[in-house]
Amino acid sequence: MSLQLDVDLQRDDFQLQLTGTLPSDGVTAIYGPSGAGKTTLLRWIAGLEKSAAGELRFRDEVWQDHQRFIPTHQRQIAYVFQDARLFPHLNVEGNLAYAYQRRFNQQGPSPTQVGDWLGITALLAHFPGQLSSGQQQRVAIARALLSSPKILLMDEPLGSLDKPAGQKILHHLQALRQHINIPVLYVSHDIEELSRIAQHLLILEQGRMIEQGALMDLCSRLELSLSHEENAASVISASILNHDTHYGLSELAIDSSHRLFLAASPGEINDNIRLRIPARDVSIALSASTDSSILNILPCTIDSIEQTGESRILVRLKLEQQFLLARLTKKSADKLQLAVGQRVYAQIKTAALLNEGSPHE
Amino acid sequence: MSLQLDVDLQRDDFQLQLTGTLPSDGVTAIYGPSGAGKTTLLRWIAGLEKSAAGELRFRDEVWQDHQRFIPTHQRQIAYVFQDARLFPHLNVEGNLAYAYQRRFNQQGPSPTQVGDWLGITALLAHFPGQLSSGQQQRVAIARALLSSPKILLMDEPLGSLDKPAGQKILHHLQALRQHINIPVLYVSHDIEELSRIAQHLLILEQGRMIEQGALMDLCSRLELSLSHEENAASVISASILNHDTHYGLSELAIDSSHRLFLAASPGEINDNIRLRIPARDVSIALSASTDSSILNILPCTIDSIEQTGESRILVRLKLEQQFLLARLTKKSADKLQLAVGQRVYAQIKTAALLNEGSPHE
Amino acid sequence: MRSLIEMNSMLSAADLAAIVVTLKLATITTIILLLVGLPIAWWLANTRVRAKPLVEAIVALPLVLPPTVLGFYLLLAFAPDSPVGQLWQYLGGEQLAFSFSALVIGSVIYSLPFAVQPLQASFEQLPKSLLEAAATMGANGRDQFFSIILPLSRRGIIGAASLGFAHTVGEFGVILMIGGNIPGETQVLSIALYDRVETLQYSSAHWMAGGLIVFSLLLLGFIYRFNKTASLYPAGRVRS
Amino acid sequence: MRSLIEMNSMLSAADLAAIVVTLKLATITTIILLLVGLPIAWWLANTRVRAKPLVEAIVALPLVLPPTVLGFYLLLAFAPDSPVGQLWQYLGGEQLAFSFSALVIGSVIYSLPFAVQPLQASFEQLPKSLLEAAATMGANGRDQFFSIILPLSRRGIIGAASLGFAHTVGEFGVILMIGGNIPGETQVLSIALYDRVETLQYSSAHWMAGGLIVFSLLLLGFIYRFNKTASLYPAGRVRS
Amino acid sequence: NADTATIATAANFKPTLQRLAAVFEQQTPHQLTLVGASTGTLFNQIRQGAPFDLLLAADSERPARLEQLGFAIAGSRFTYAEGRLALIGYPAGRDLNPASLRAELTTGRGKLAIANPNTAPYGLAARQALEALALWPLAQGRLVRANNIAQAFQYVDSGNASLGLVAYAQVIHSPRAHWLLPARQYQPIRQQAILLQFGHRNQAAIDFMHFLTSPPAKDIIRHHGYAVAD
Ligand SMILES: Nc1ncnc2c1ncn2[C@@H]1O[C@H](COP(=O)(O)OP(=O)(O)OP(=O)(O)O)[C@@H](O)[C@H]1O
Ligand SMILES: Nc1ncnc2c1ncn2[C@@H]1O[C@H](COP(=O)(O)OP(=O)(O)OP(=O)(O)O)[C@@H](O)[C@H]1O
Ligand SMILES: [Mg+2]
Ligand SMILES: [Mg+2]
Repeated sequence: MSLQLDVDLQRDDFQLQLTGTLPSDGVTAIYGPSGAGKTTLLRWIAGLEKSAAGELRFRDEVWQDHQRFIPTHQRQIAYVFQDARLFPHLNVEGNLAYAYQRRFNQQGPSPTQVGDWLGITALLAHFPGQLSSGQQQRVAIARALLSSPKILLMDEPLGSLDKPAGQKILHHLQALRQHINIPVLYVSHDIEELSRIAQHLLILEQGRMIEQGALMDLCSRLELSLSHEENAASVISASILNHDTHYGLSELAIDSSHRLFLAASPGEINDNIRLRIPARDVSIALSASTDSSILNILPCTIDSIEQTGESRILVRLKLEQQFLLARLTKKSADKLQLAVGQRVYAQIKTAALLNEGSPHE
Repeated sequence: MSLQLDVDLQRDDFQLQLTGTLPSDGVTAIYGPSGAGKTTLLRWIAGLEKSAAGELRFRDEVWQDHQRFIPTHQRQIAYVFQDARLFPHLNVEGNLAYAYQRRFNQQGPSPTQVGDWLGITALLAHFPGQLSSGQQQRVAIARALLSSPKILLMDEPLGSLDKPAGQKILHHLQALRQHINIPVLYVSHDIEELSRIAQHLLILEQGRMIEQGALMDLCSRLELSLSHEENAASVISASILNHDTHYGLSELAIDSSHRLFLAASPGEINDNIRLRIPARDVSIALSASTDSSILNILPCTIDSIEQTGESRILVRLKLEQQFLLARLTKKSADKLQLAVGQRVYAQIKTAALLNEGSPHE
Repeated sequence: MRSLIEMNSMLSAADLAAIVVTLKLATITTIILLLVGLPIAWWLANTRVRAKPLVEAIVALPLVLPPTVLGFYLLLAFAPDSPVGQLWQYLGGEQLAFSFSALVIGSVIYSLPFAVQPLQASFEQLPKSLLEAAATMGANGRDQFFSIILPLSRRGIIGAASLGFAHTVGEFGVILMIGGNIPGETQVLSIALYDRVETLQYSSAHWMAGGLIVFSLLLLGFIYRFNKTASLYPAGRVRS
Repeated sequence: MRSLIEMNSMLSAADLAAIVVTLKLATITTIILLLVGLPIAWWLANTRVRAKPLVEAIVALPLVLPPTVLGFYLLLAFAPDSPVGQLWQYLGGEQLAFSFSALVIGSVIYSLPFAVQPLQASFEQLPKSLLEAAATMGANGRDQFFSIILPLSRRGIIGAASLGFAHTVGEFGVILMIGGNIPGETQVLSIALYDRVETLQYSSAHWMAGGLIVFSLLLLGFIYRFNKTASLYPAGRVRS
Repeated sequence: NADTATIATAANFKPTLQRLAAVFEQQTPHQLTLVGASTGTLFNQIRQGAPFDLLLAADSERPARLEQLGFAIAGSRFTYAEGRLALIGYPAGRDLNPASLRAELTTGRGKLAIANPNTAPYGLAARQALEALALWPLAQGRLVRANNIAQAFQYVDSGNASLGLVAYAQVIHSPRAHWLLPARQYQPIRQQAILLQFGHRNQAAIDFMHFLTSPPAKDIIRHHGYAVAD
C-alpha cells in the first residue's frame, strides 16, 4: 500500500527529479519554497504532465511506466488546483454537481454536507465570477471532496483563506478522512498548517527531494533547515488521561513520567493525539517554579544545543522517547550555563499548545 | 492629507457600504474574513467599480463624486491583484518594462533593483505560463512597485508565498517606503503579517466597517473580535537603548520603568520601533524568577480580565502607558488567584519578539 | 394597398418553392457545417502537426475560387462517371449533380471556412486548465467536449452558424452551377432574385431583396441574442 | 515542356494585369477591413446597448444578398447623381462606379462580416482583467488597445485578415457588377477565370485555377504560420 | 399525352420565353419549366448531364458544339431569333445617333457600356458595330464591359454609364430613347435552339420546338425586339 514514484521532468532550466515511496494513507505534506516544483510534482502524479518520463504506481495499480500511461480521468483522483479552476459557465451548484455526478465512489459525502462544511450553501446560485477568491477556493475544495477519489491532491488549498475559515476546513477534512480513508497529498508553505494535518512530510527544493519521512521525526531533527525557521516546532504524541470539564482542560500523558495540560481535546480517554509545540513557546528553567501561570513544566535532559543565528540557540530536550525543541537567546543560555546532559525544566505555556492534533493511524 | 471614502455598492445579496477617512501615509491594513468585501473595496478605490455611487478623495484630489469620475489610469495608483494578472504575451522582463515605461514618477526603484528584491532576476526570460504561482505573485508585486504610484493597493500580495520569501519582501517594502513615502492599502487575512507592516487597521465584515484605527490601539482592545483570535497580540512601541553585539541583542525602553531585550534590531540608538507581542507568548508570574531562560520579566498591573473561551482567559496588563495582552488558562488564573489591580510580572520569551517592527512615521 | 397587391402578384408559386428550398438548404447546410466543422476545428486547435498551417489554408481555399468556377469543378466532380459520382451512386444515390444533395454538398464546401474559423478561434482561446480540471473529475474526452468545450464555445458556434447560414442564403454562383436552377428542387431565392435583376424586373427585385433582408435581420438578430457569453465573465473577476 | 509553353501562351498581358489588380485589391481591402472592422468589433464586443444583436445582424447582412444583387444595389448607390456619388465627387473623386475605388468599397462591404466576426469573438474572449491591470499601470484606452488587446487578439486578426483576403480574391459577383471589367483597372483574376469557363477554354481555366490555388495555399499557409497564440498558454498554467 | 419539359434558356431571352410558354401552355396540355442562365453555364451543365430537354442559346456556336459532342439531337438545331443591337443613353431623353456616339467618345467623359465580347454574343456584336463605325480604337479607354447584356443595360439605366449598346429586346417596350443599329454593322446574333439528348423523347419539348417556328410565336418574338426569318 504505497505511492511509488520515479520522475524525471525537464522544463527549460528547471528539472524535477525524484524517486521515492510515499505512504498511500494519511496526509503527506509537500513543503518547499516557491518554485521548488511542488505543483509540478502534483500535476505529474495526476497525469497532467504527459510528456514526463517516469514510473508511478499507486497501491497495486500502475499509473505510468515506460509502456503504460493511465490518463488523468481514469486515475480516480481529485485535485484542488492552486487557482480554483471553477467552470465559468456553471454556478456553484453546477460546479459541485459536475464532480458529484462523476464521483468515483458512492460512499462519499453529499453536496449538502460538503456545502455545509465549507460554508458555501448561501452561494449555490452564484457564478464563479461573482465569488471572492476565498469563496472560489472553498468551492474548489468542495468540488474535489465530492469526487470521492482514491487519492486527494491539494495544492495550497487554504492559500486565500483566513485562519478561522481554514481551521474549520481542516477540521472537516480530518473528520472526513477518519470516515472514509482517502490519502491526501497536501502542498502548503505554512508549516503550522502542515503539522496540524500531515503525518508524513516531503521537502522539495529546486526540484529535488531534500528529505522525506514521518512529520514527527523531521520536525525535531536539528540538522534540517526546517527547524531553523521562525516556526520550528516539535511534534509529539501523547494519550489522553482525563478531561477536566471545570477548567476545560485535558490531561495528557506523553510517556510514563511526563504529563501535560491542554485545552479540552476532542478525543476520548486513551486516544492518542499529536501535539505541535513551537520551539519558541518552550522556555527552560533550572527549577520548577510554582507561582507562574505556566502550567506545564516538564523535567528533561538537554540532548543537544545548536546555535541557529547570531543571538539565538536551539536546544533539543529529551523526554523519555520523544524530543522537545526550545529556542532561547544565547544570553539566556549563558546566564543559565546550559550544557548537554544537564537536567532542566521545560516550561510550556499550556495555551500555546495546538488543540487539534490529528489522531494517529 | 488623507483618503476620504464614502461608498455604497450593491451586488446581488452583497452590499459594501462604508464611510470613513483613512490616513494617506503609512500602511493601512484591510482585514476581514473571506467574502467581507476587501477586494471590492480596493477595486472601488482603484476606480475599477465604475457603477458604484460614492465619493472618494485622495489628498487634495477628487477621484470620484456625484459629478466627476477620474478613470483608473489617471489615478496614479498601483494595484497588486489577488490573482497575478501578468500579461501572457510578455515575458517577465516585458511585464516589468510595461509598468516601468508608464511609471508615474521618476524617483522609484529600477527594474534591476526590484527584480533583485523579489528574487526574480533569473526568471526575466520566462513567460507567465512558465512560472509557479509564487513566482507569478512576486512578478506582480515587482510590476506594481515599478509604477512608482502615489498609492499602492495590495490584495493579499503574499498569499502564495512561503514565510521566508514573504518576510524578505515585506522587508524591502518597508525599506522602500522609508525611501519614497508611498501610502499602502494592504489586504491580508494574516494578522501576523499585517501587524508587522501596518500602522493603521480597517476591519471589514459583510461589507461594513467594524472598526478602524491605529493598529496598536486595536490590537490590545479586548472587546474587539481581533483579540479573541488565536493570534491575538498587543503591539507596543519602544525606543532602542543600546545594542549588545556580543549576544546579538538590543535593549529597548518601553517607558521609563520597563526594559526589554530583543534580538539585534536594525534601528539606531534612540530609534522608535514597534513590537508585536502575541498574547500567547506572555505568561504571568507572581514573583520575578531568576533561573529561567525567560529574559524579559516586566512588572505590571492587571487592567482587566476577560474569559475568551471555555478554558482560556485574556488578561490585559498595564505598563505605564501601554498595554500587554496575555492569554492564560483559567486553571492558571485560579491557581495564581489573579484579580484586576493586582501587581504581577509579565514574562515574555525574548526570542518570541518580532525583530522587524516598523518605525513610526 | 398597391404594394400589397404587387407583392402578392410577385410571389408566384415558384417563388414560394424557392423560399422553401432556400430555408431547407440553409438549415441543413448549417447543421452539417457544424457537424463537420467542429471536429476539424477541434483538431486544428489542438494539433501540433507541422502541416497545420497547410491544412488551415486548404480549408480556406474554396474562398479564393470564384463561386461559379468552384461550382464548375464541383460539377465535374459530381458527374456520374467521376469517382465521386460513382461512389455516390454505389451508396444508393441518384444522380448527384442537379439534385438537392449536390446543393448541400456544394454549400457546405463553400461555407466551410466560415464555420471552421470561428470555431477554431473559440477552441484555441478556451482555457485548457478547465479541461484538466474536468479530467481530474473523471470526465473523458467526449464528456469534456459536451460538458465544457461546447458550452464555453457558444460564441464561436453562434458565429459559425450565423455566418454559415447567411452565406448559404446568399450563395448563388456555386448553387447555380451545380443545381441547374430547377424550380422546386434546386431553385433557391438568391437565384430567383438574381433572375429578377437580370431580367430588369426591378420593383419585384426590390420587394424580394427587402423581404430577404428583413427576414435575415430578424433571424440573425434572434441568433445573436443568445450570444451573451460575456455576461458570464464580469469584468475583472475571472480566474480562468 | 508542353505545359510550360501552354501556360506561357495563356498568361496574356491582360492576365498579368488582372493578377496585379487582384493582389492590389485584396491587399488594400484587407487593410481597410481591419481598420474598419477593429473598431466595429471592439464596440460590439463591449457595448451593452440593447440593440446590439440588431447591429450584429446588420453587419452580417451583406452575406444574405446574392453578390450580383448586392452589386446591383451598390451600382445604384454609386451613380453620379445619387447621394453617395455626389458626395464622392464633392470630395474630389472621379466617377465612382467602374473605378478601382468602387471595387475596394464593394469588397469591403461584402467581406465585412468575415472580418468583424473573428475580431469580435477574440475581443469577447479577451480577459478584461488584463485591461484593468493595464489601466492601473497608467495605460489609457488607446494604449491598452495597442499594448494588450491587439497582441492578444492576434488569433482573431489573422483569421479576419485571411478570410477577408481569400474572399476578396475569389469575389466576383459584386466586382463584376460595379467594376465594369476594365483591363488593368477593374479586371480581376476571378473574372478572367470565369470568362475562361464560360467560353469553354477549359485547359486555360484549369491552369489558371491551379495557379490561383497554389498561390493562395502558399500565402494562406504563410499567414497561418504566424498563428501560434496557443504556445503562449502552455496547458493548465495560465492564470489569466 | 401531356408532358412536362424543362427548357434551358439564355437569360436575355427569358422574358420573351415566359410569354411564349404561357401561350403554348394554353394551347397544349403540356407544362414547361424554364431555367435561365448564361449560355456558357447552361453548356457546362448540359455536358455534365443536366436534366434539360431543350436549349435556347444566345448564340449558335455552343448549340453546334453540343450537337458535335453528341449531347443534342443532330439536325434539330435552328435559329429561333436574331438579336438586335440598340444604343441607349443616360439621361433617358438624350439624342442618340452615330454622331452623338462619336461626340461622346471624343469630347464627353462618360462610359460606354457593352457586354463582354469574349463571353456574350451581344458583346461581340457591339464590338463589330463599333469597328464598323470606326470607333473601336476611340472607345478603348471608355469601355466598361458587363458580364451580360442585362448588366450593360443596368450600367446605363443607373446612370453610371452614359451610353450603352444593349439588346433591342430590352428597350423596345420602354419609353427610353434608343437608336436601333443597322443590322449590317455586325454579324447576325443568331440565337439557336436545339433539342437535347435528355429530351429527345419528350413530347412537350418537341411540340414546343415546333411551336417556336409557328407564326404566332414568331409574332411574339418579333414583338419582343428580335428579328425572325419568315
Ligand atoms: N512551462 C514551463 N516552462 C519552464 N519552466 C517552468 C514551466 N512551468 C514551471 N516551470 C518552472 O518550474 C519550477 C517549479 O514550478 P512549480 O509550479 O512546480 O513550483 P511550486 O513549487 O508549485 O511553487 P509555488 O509555491 O510558487 O506555487 C519553477 O521554477 C517554474 O519557473
Ligand atoms: N459580481 C458579483 N455579483 C454578486 N456578488 C458578488 C460579485 N462580486 C463579488 N460578490 C460578492 O461580494 C462579496 C465580497 O467579495 P470580495 O471579493 O470583495 O471579498 P473579499 O473580502 O476580497 O474575500 P476574499 O478574502 O475571499 O478574497 C462576496 O460575498 C462575493 O460573493
Ligand atoms: Mg505551486
Ligand atoms: Mg479578495
